[in-house]
Amino acid sequence: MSTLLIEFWNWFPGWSQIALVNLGKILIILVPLLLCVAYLTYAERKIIGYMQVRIGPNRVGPKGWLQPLADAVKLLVKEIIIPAKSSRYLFVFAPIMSFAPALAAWAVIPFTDKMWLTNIDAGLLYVLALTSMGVYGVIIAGWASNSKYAFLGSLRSAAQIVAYEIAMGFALVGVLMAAGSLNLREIVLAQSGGPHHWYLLPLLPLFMVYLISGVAETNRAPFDVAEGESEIVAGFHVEYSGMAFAIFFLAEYANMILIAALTSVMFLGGWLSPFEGLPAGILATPVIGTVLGNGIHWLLFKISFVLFLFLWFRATFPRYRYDQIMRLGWKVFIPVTLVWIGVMGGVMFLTPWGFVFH
Amino acid sequence: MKFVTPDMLPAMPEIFVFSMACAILVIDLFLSERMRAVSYWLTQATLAGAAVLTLKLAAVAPVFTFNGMFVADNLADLLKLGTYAITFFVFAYSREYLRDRGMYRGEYFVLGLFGVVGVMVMASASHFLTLYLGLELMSLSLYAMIAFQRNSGTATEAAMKYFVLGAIASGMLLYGMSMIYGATGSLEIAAVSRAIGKMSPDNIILIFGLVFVIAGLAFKVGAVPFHMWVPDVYHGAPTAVALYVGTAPKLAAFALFLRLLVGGLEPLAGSWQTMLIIITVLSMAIGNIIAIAQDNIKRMLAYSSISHMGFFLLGILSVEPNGYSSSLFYILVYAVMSAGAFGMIILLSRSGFEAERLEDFKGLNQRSPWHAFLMLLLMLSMAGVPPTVGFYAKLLVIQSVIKAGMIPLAVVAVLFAVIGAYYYLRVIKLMYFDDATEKTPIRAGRDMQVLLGINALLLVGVLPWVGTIMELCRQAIQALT
Amino acid sequence: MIPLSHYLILGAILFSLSVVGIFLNRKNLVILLMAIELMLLAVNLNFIAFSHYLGDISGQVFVFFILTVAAAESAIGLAILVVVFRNRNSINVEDLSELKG
Amino acid sequence: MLQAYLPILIFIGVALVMGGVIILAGRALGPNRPDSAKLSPYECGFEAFEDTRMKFDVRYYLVAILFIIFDLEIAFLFPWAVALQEIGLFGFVSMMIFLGILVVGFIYEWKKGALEWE
Amino acid sequence: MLAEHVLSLATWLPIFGGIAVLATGSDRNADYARQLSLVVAVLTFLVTLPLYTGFNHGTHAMQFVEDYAWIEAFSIRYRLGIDGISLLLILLTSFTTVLVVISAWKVIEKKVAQYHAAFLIMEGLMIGVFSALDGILFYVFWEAMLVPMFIIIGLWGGPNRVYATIKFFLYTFLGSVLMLVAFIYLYYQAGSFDILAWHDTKLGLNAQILIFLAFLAAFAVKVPMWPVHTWLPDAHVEAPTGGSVVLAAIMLKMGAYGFLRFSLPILPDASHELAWLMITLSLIAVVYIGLVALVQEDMKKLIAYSSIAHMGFVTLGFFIFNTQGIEGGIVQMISHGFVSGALFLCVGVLYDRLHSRMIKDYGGVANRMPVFAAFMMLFAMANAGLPGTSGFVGELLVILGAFQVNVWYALAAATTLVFGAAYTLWMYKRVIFGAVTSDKVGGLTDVNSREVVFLSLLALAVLVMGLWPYPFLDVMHASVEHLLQQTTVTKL
Repeated sequence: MSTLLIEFWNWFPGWSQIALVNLGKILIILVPLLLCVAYLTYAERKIIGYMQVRIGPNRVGPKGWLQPLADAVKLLVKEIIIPAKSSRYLFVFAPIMSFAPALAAWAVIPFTDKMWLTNIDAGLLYVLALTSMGVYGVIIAGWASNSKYAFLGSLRSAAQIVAYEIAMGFALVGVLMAAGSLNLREIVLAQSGGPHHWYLLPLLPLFMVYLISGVAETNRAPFDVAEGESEIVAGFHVEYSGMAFAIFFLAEYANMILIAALTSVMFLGGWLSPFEGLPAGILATPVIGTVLGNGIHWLLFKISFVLFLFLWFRATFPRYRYDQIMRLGWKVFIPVTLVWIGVMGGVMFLTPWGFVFH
Repeated sequence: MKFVTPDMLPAMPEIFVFSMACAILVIDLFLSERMRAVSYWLTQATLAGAAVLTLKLAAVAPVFTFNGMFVADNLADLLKLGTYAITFFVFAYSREYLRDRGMYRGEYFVLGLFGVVGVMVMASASHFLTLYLGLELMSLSLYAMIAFQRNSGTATEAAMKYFVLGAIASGMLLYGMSMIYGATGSLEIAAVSRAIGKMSPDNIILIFGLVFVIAGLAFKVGAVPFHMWVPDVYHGAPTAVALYVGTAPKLAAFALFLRLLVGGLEPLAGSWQTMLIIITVLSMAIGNIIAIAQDNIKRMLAYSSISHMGFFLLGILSVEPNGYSSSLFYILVYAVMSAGAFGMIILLSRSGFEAERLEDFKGLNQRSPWHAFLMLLLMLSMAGVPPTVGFYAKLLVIQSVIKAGMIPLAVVAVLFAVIGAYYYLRVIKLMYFDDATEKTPIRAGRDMQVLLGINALLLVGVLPWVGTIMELCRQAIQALT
Repeated sequence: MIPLSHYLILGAILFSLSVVGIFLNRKNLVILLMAIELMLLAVNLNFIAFSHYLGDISGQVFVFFILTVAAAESAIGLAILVVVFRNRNSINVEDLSELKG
Repeated sequence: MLQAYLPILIFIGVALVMGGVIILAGRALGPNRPDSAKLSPYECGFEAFEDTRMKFDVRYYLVAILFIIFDLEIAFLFPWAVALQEIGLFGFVSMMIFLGILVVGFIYEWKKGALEWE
Repeated sequence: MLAEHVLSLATWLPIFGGIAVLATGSDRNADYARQLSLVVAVLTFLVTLPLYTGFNHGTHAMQFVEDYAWIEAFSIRYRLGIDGISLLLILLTSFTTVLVVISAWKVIEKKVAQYHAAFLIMEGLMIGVFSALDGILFYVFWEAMLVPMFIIIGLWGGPNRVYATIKFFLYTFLGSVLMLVAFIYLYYQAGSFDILAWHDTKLGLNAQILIFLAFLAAFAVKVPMWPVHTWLPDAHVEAPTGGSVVLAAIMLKMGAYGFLRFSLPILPDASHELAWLMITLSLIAVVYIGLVALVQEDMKKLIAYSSIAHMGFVTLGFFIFNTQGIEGGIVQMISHGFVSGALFLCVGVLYDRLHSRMIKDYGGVANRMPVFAAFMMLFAMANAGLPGTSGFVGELLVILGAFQVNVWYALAAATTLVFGAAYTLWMYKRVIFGAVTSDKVGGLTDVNSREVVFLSLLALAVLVMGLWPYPFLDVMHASVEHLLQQTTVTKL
């Protein structure tokens, strides 16, 4: 049987073997990811519901577990309206444009020390490039809709995203200074040695800037002015319906997960266990060792935690005014990051405490 | 790799001016409207300080620093000193103009200083990168300065045109540089020159690059056929800015030509000489002939600048140190003349009135014989009539061409000089022979009047020392080789 | 290995495209700005290709600076564009015709 | 070395295709009965008065311009940060000077009100 | 000290004097301006006198030489010096300027300071031209002179002055820039801008001919020779009296001086080669322009054309290459300086009274202005070349010289005696004699003392030179001989 399979496998030409292997790996990443996205929406409703002392969705399936599927099916059979005056191709292309990068960025996320799709040296640059692409989807959507609300929403959203992107970039510079590499795997490895080595602590200001910028980048509450229902209806995707709308929706949640993953990788030590440095004996213990040792579960846990923060923010904070958002981005975050970069460099080169950042 | 701190000392003037520009930018933010003069005086003090620094650090032999990207030599020092002096006058002339038009803001001076830094960097560039950075620093400052008068349609239009064409010029220059880099494998000008020396001058990539470099340079200096922006910019920009555009950047143009064409591509001189001859003749012809048809004096000065660029190139295309020093002298003289001419326009302008038309000069001799006389000197100098120093400038470039054996070119040049004399004479004619339509007495600050007087009188006053200045130019060029 | 000439030809094509874009475009100033960017990108391509094939890093350093300058340039270009639009209510290239003579 | 990027390429392709497939699925499964009211842009129930590609606040341009500038600073900072250990104090001081100049510009913007959104 | 710098003094005294006059400012101080400029003019004349008294008649070498470094990079030096040829021209210049200042005393009423300053500055520049021994220095003085003249004609000239003055400027400018090119070429052949060094520089025939043509462009315009003479009548007609005087008496001489100082000694072979051209042009000027002069209605224009004809005589004298010819030419230059200046002053005297230069507006002036008529008679005679006047000496010498070369040249030249007499005396007759034709003429008053002063000074000069030309011929003899010598030695 196995020989037959191998023979069958070898029957494929070399390039398609590589392609198939990669496709397989990609599917292994994508399918759980999409499921997570779907259930993140459920989790959001549930968690916020509980926070607001409501129950949240509980009709479809046991405790509402099938709610995301129901949503999907509902959206699937809705009409996709393409407004008459819109730019048709751009209109259709926009959601894809915002959705694809949020997925593709996962190509370089290291899940454990050994588990990744690809391990490139410019990983962080790639991630940064792809997350920046998302803004095009927003702008194109606003432009292509040919509707005032959509247009204004897209402009607001774009301005906000680019403003926070700078702060985000500066925050990453701190990480790079500490890690000395753009390779995400090496960034995680540079944090090994226990939770106090995670960049969360030495780079606390940058972590906060990054996290909050991440919230703003994804247009999440309390920075969701771009789709603020009470102000400009639904922002850039007001003209979208059916699956086209669903893709924007998915993109937002996929982006959230991505940001959470990046936060975990860069500030929370990725797959590293908080119990590093335990005696080898404990780690060798079958189940406990696996749980307490490094592993993908820690990464997933951290991602979940950050996602929880996202939801928590939404439940807690009122929406910012637009000028407040811009002020926060330009006048608080950028100075903070700049100062912290200077402080880091100064401490590293001019004081004996440089080890703090290594 | 070990990184050593480079020797900053030779670049001290640049560092100083740049730091001061930044400081003034910030200081100006915190000044009230009444205290605006502080920015102005700080700017002038910066120029003076830079002059002192440059003189103190004046190089005996060329000093290279920043890994051979920056060179401090006599030529650089001379160009820098010239730039300080010229911009000093420019700022002094501009002050009242700006104040009358509500443009008296620190940005003008700060941008001006950044432009000066750009010129300085170009003057000291010994690497394509520094050359390019200096060029862009200057150009970007100029773009912004031209658009400075935000509510003026013409100014912004001029800025847009200048921006687009300037950017194209940079692009062409860079494209040419990339080709030369590819052919020689180096970006350092001296190394490029050495590499080309070892190659066949017919190398197709080199020639390809050369063509683009020349086109880019011609664009930047505004030589025909890449001159379209010059009249529009001079015309459209506020006079104070046109004054700036017409002076200091010309010195930079010289640096650009000398560092790039002479320093780097002299082994290819056989090729670029021909191109420059065509550009030169066209510039002199079109500049001088179209200038005759202008009734706006700023436009006229623009075309005159095109023709002056043609004359200036005469020295470069002689391909010998004598020619280069002639060009250097020419460009210094031109900057002084240009500053004076624009200064005169500013002097005649007042709030709500721009003395831009030639007619505004009518009967100036009746209104103010002194100023008419100064303008007379300026115009004669531009026309190259002895005894003004403009004549010596023309004499030098023409002698360099003759020395290079291109007598027909010299004859063409002098003939165009005669044609050019016509429109300068027309200004004199308007000033002296026509009756004034405008009776308002000329009001201008004492400092501006004095400076303008010095500026114009310089054109005859330096005669006894004109040999010394030429000698300075000659030494500056000689020190290069 | 892709031969150097391919890069150069691509660079030349991009460069020509940008020049054509600048000189044929009579409608929109923004397109002009984009064409200028394209021109600089063509140059960058050249530099990187040469740098790679020469094994000399300085070409890439140059590209870095060109990128920065290009950004500054487009920033100023956009700023000028905005003031032009405010004065003219148009970003049509053909409307830039007040200065003639 | 470039082979490490192949999965990325495939991933991007898959992501794009997936987006396209989802939309096509929606198109195929959903109804398609357009009418003029449905196809008109969303605007308070009235017909739109004017074209939507209207003038908008100049501050958006300002943000775009500032973004270009700052984003490029980051482009400089990234390689610097990565190589910081090798270039040492000299590299650090150089970048601090660079950032200092940037800060001058930043102060300027701040004071000039370019960062206000009122 | 002063003796060593006599030439510099003569050059710069009027220039700085002119600037001082300019500084007196507006017309409120007009009298100061007049007095100051008279002082400066007289002083300058006095300064130039030692040039004659101290002049060594026996040598052709340059005298009163001053030589200082100026622009070392191109071995351009501040080098002044005179020989017998330039000496007389300098004296003529300083003498004429005094007259011009006096003549303008009451006539010029607006912008007095500028007017006088322009003339004084021009005087300095003209002396500079005649004494410069460095090519560039020469050129600087030569060109700089255009500017005050441009302004004189343009500001105080007649109705068509702007056209005339721009034409004047551009013509002369065009001519001289070509000369500049030739100078620079010579510099590279000789290694310096020293004019005397150029005299000894070897040059190929082609180069010589090209340089000759370049020089010709400059000098012929200035002289002016046919066919580039057209600016002169315009300029003369439009210029104020003083301007016409200086133009005719001195500036025209500079072209001729240029031939002597540059063309002949530097380019002997080309001069011989192209002598036919020069002689032809000269004869055309003499004959054809003489005829043109006959039909002029405007007195100034008539004198202008007569000047062209006379200058044709001068150039003819130069290009027949013998002592009589050249000396005659020089004497003719000096004499013409006096005579044409005097005639223009006479016209000026009339013009100041009637504001017309048209011959037909006058007639019977002798009835009202007998003294004036007498003076003008003398000058008219001199212009016609009557024996006893200065005009005769030069013309005779030139005709004698021409006779030695070619009898036809001499005959053609001699026609000038006929034409000269015809147009001058005919004009004189129409203006001065006959009955008083109009009320205006009837209201004329005779010359006042100021006018008598300058007219009699000129009359004296004309007579002295006509009756006793020896002092004039003697100073130039050595220099002319040397010059002839230079023209006979080939440089090929």
